[in-house]
Amino acid sequence: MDIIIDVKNLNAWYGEKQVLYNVSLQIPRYNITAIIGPSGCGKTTFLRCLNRLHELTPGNRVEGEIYFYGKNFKGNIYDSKVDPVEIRRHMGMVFQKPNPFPMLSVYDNVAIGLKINGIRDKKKIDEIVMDSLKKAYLLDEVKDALHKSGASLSGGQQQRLCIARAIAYNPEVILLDEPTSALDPVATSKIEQLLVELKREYTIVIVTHNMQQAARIADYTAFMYLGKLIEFAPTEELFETPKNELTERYITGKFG
Amino acid sequence: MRGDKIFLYILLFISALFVVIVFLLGFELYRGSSSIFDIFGFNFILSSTWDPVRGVFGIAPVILGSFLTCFIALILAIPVALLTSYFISELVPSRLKIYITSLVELLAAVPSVVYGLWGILVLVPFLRDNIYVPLQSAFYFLPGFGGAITGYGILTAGILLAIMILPTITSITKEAIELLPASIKEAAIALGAMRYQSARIIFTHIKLTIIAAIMLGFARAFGEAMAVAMVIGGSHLFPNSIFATGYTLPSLIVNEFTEATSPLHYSALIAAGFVLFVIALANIVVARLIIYRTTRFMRLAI
Amino acid sequence: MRLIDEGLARLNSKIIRMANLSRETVELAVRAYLKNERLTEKIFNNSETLRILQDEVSELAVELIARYQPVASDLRYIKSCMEIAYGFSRFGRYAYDIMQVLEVFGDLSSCDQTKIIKANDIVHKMINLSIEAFINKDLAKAEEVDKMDDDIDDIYESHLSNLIKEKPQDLRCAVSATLILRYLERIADHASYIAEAVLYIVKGERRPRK
Amino acid sequence: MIKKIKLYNILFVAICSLALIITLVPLIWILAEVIANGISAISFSLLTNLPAPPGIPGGGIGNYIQGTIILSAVASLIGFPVGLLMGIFISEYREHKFAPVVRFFVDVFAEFPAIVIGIFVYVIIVRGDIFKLFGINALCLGSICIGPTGFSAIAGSISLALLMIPIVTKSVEEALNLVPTSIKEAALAMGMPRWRMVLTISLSYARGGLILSYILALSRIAGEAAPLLLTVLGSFYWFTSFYDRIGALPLAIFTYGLSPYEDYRAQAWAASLLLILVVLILNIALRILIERRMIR
Repeated sequence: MDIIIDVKNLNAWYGEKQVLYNVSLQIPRYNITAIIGPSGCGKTTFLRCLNRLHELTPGNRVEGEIYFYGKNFKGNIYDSKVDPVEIRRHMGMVFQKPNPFPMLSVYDNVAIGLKINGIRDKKKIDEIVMDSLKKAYLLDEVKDALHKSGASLSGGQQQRLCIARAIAYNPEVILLDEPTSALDPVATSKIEQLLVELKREYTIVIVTHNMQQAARIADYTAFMYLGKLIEFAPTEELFETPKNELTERYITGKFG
Repeated sequence: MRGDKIFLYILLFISALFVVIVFLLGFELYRGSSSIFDIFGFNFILSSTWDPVRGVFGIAPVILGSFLTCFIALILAIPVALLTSYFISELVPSRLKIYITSLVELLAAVPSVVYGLWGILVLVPFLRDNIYVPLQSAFYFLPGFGGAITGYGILTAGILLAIMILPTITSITKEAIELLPASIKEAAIALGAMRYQSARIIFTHIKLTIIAAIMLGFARAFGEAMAVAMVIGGSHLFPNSIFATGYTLPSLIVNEFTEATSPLHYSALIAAGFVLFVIALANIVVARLIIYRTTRFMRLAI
Repeated sequence: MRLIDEGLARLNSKIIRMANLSRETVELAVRAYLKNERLTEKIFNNSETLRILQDEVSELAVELIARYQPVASDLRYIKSCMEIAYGFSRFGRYAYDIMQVLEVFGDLSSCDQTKIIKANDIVHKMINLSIEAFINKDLAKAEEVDKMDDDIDDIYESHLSNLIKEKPQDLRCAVSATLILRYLERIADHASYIAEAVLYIVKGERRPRK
Repeated sequence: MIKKIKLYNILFVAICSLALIITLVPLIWILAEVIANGISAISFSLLTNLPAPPGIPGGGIGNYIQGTIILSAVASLIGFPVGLLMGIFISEYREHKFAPVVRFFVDVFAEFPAIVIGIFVYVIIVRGDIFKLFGINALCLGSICIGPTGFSAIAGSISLALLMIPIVTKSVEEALNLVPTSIKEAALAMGMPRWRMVLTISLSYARGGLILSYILALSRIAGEAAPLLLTVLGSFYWFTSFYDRIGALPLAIFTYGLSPYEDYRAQAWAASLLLILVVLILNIALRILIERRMIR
C-alpha cells in the first residue's frame, strides 16, 4: 500500500483536556479515507492535526509524529525545523460551513491561493482558476458570476467554491471537515460525486458524521471513539464485518 | 515563520511605545511641575493664594471649584440619565429606539467648544435673567444668595457639564440594562412588579455599573476644559454665594496658559494639570476595573 | 429500540415460521414414503406457502435495506435471512419431489428402507440443529450440522457405488431409493448452508465451500 | 390600593419621558441656535477669507478651515496607522500575554482629559523636554534636526493623533473581533502566514468597521480645542509651515466666543455650524452605511 501520511502515536490536548490518545494511522495515497465517530470523539481534531491547524488555537497542544511523504516534502511535519505554513500549502482544507471569503469575488477566492504561492503570471492564474472551477463542477454555474461576491452563491455552490479554492494551489491532500453537513441532499450528492472524481489526483481525508456518506465514497474508513482510534479498515470491511464491538455498536446505531 | 515574527515584533513595538508614552505622560507632568512642589510642597494644594506677579501659587479654591462643578453636574445629571436610560431600553418601542439612541449619541458628538459657545452666548444670559435674578430676589435674605449676578459662575458651569455628561452616563447604563439577562427582567415582571418597581430591581442589579458610569461621567466633567472655561467666569477666590464665579483645574490651565508670565507660572499650571491627571486617573482606573468585572460577569450570566 | 429492530423482528418471525413449516413438510414427505400415506396435496400446499414466504422475506429484506441502510451485523443478518429463506423453501420443494417419486412408483413400503431411515435420521437432526443454531445464534450447533453433512454425503455415495457393483434385483426399489436419498442429500446441503449463514451472521466469516 | 399603584406607574412613565425630554432639549436648543445664528453669518467670503480686525467687514475663517483640515489630516496620518496596528495586536493576538495590558492602557488613555494630553505634548514637544531628558537640545539625523517645536502645527497634530489612537484602537479591535474564525482558518489552512492573513483577509473583511473607526475618531478630533490651545495656540494667517502656528476652527470658536465683538461672535456661530455639519454628516453617513449593511 502506498502511504502518503503516516500518523504515529498522536496525542492532542485542548487546553488541559486531552482529546486524542495515541492515534496511529496510515493514509493511503489517491484514496478517500473517511473518519467517523460520535461528536466529540476527536475526529475533527485529528483532521486539524494533519495540517497543524489545531495548535493555532491558544492553549492547544500536539504530541507525536506525522510523516508526510509528498512530492516536495518528506518527513515528520511536527519536526521543530518544519514551518507549519509550508505544510499547509501541501494540503487543502474544506470546512464544515462553507466559508468563501465574502469580500472577494468568486474568481479571487480561487486565485488568492495561487497568489500566496507566488504565482504572479495573470494568464497562468486565469488558466488555473478556470481549471479548478471546472474540476469542482462549478464553472458552468458561475461563469457569468465570476466577479460577484463569493457569498452570493448558494450553499452547495459555496462549498464547491471552497473545494475549488482548496485544489487551486495544487495540494496533494485535501482535508474535509464534514463538508456536507450544512447542505441539502442534492448538493451533497454533487459534492460526493466530485470527491470520488478528485481522488484520481488527490488524496482525500474526510471527516463525516454521516456513516452512509463514508460508506458511499470512502475507500478506507476509520472509527474513532473518545479520542482513540478504534478501528481502521477498508470501508466495505468496516461496514460489513467490523472487528470491534464498539464499531459494531456505533455503526448499527446501538450506542447509548 | 520569519514574517510572522517580524510582524508580531512590529505590533509589540508600537504597543510598547504607546504604553511607554502613557508612563512618560505621567512622568513628564510630574517633572514639569516638580519645581512647584519643591517650593510650595503641599501648600500648593492647600493654599488659596494665586499671585503670578509675586510668584505665589496655591490652588485650593480651584480644586474646590472643580469638585463643586462636578458635584452639581452629577446631582443634576444622574437622575435624568438613569431615567432616560431606563426609558430608552425598556419603554421605547424598538423601532424608535435606534433613532433616540442616535440622538443621545449625537449629544456626545457635539464638540465641547460648541457647548461653550452656546453656554456663553445663550445659556448664561438665559440663566441670569430667568433663573438667577428671580432666585436672588426671592431668597436675598438667606446666606449664599447674595453677591453680584453675572450669569457666569460655578453653578452655570455645573449645569453645562450636567448636559455634557448626560450621554456618557446614559449610554453606559443603557448598555448594562440591555446586557442584563431577560430572565431577571422577566422575573421582576412575573412577580407582578409595576414599572417603577421593576426599574428599581433592574437598577439594583446593575448598581456597580452605574457607579462606574457615574465615575466616568465625573472624570469627563472633571477634565472638561473649553466649555467650562467659557462660562465659569474665572476667579481664584473661594466662592461666597451660589452665583459666584470660580475656576476648575482645566479651565484655569486653559485661561492662563496663553498668558503665563514666568517659567514658574507655567510650572504652576502644569502642576495643576498633574493634580488633575492624578485625580482623573484614579477615577478612570477604578471605573474601568469595575466595568471589566461587571461585563465579564454579565457575559457569563447570559 | 432502534427503528430497524421492529423490521428485523418481523423478518425473524417469518424465518421461524418457514423453519417450522419446512421441517414439518420434510417429515410429512418421509412419513408418506415409509408408511405409504397419500399426502401429496398437503405437501404441495406447504411447499407453495414456503415459496410465498420466501418471496415475502426477500421483499422485506430489500425494504429494510432501502429504508435503513443497515450495516455490520444488521446487514449480515438480513443478507443471511434471504439465503436461509431460500434454503427453507428448497426443503419444501424437495419434500414435494419426494412425494412425486411416490406418485410415480406407487407403494414402496415393501422395499428395503434401512438406508433411507438412516439418512432421514441424520437429515432430521441436521434440520433441527440448523434451526436451533439460527434461533440461538449457536455456533457449536452450526458446526455439528456441518460435520453431519459429510455423513449424509457418505451414505449417498456408498449407495451409488453399491448400486453399480451389485446389480439390483428390484429396479423400482433401487431407483426410488436413489432419488429419495438424492433429495435428502440436497436437503442436508441446504441445512448446512443455513448453519454456515449463522456463522456469517455471528462472526462475519464464510467457510470455504467444499 | 391597586389604583394607587397604577397611578404611581403612570407617574413613573411620565417622569421617564420627561427625563428623555430634558436630555434632548439642550441638543435641539444648541442645534437650533447654531443653525439659526450660523446660517445668517455664513457666506462664501467668510469661508475663503482671512480674519479681519473687528468692525472691518469681509473678514473670514478660511485659514481656520484650512488649519483644521491640515491638523486632522496629519493627525490621521500618525494616529490611524498606530491605532490600527494596536487594534490588530489586541484583537488578533489576544492570547499574547501583553495584549490585556495594552487593552487596559488604551481604555484608560481613552478617558484621559484632552487637556492633560495637551499639557503633555506642550511639555515634551513644544517645550522640548523629551530632548532634555536625553541631555540634548535637538535630535539631528544628518542635516535634519528635530528640536523643540514651539507652538506649531506639528505639535498640534501630534496631540490630536494621541487623542485619536485609543479611539481607533478600540473600534478596530471591535471590528476585527467580528471577523469569523472560519474565515481566518480558511486562510491559514491554505498556507497563508498569519501576518498575511491579518493584513489581507481580516482587514479586508472588516474594512467597513475600519472606515467606521476612522470616521468616529475623525469626528472626535475635528472639534477638539483644549489640546490645540496648548500646542498650536492659533493663528490669524494661512498655513505656512508645520513648525509654525496654525489656525483651527475650534480655537476660533473659543477666542471669538469670548470676544465682545458682535461680528466675531457671528463668525464663531458660523464656525460652529461648520463643525456641527461635519460631525453630523459623518455621523449620518455612518448610520446609513450601517443600515445598508455596507459596514459589518
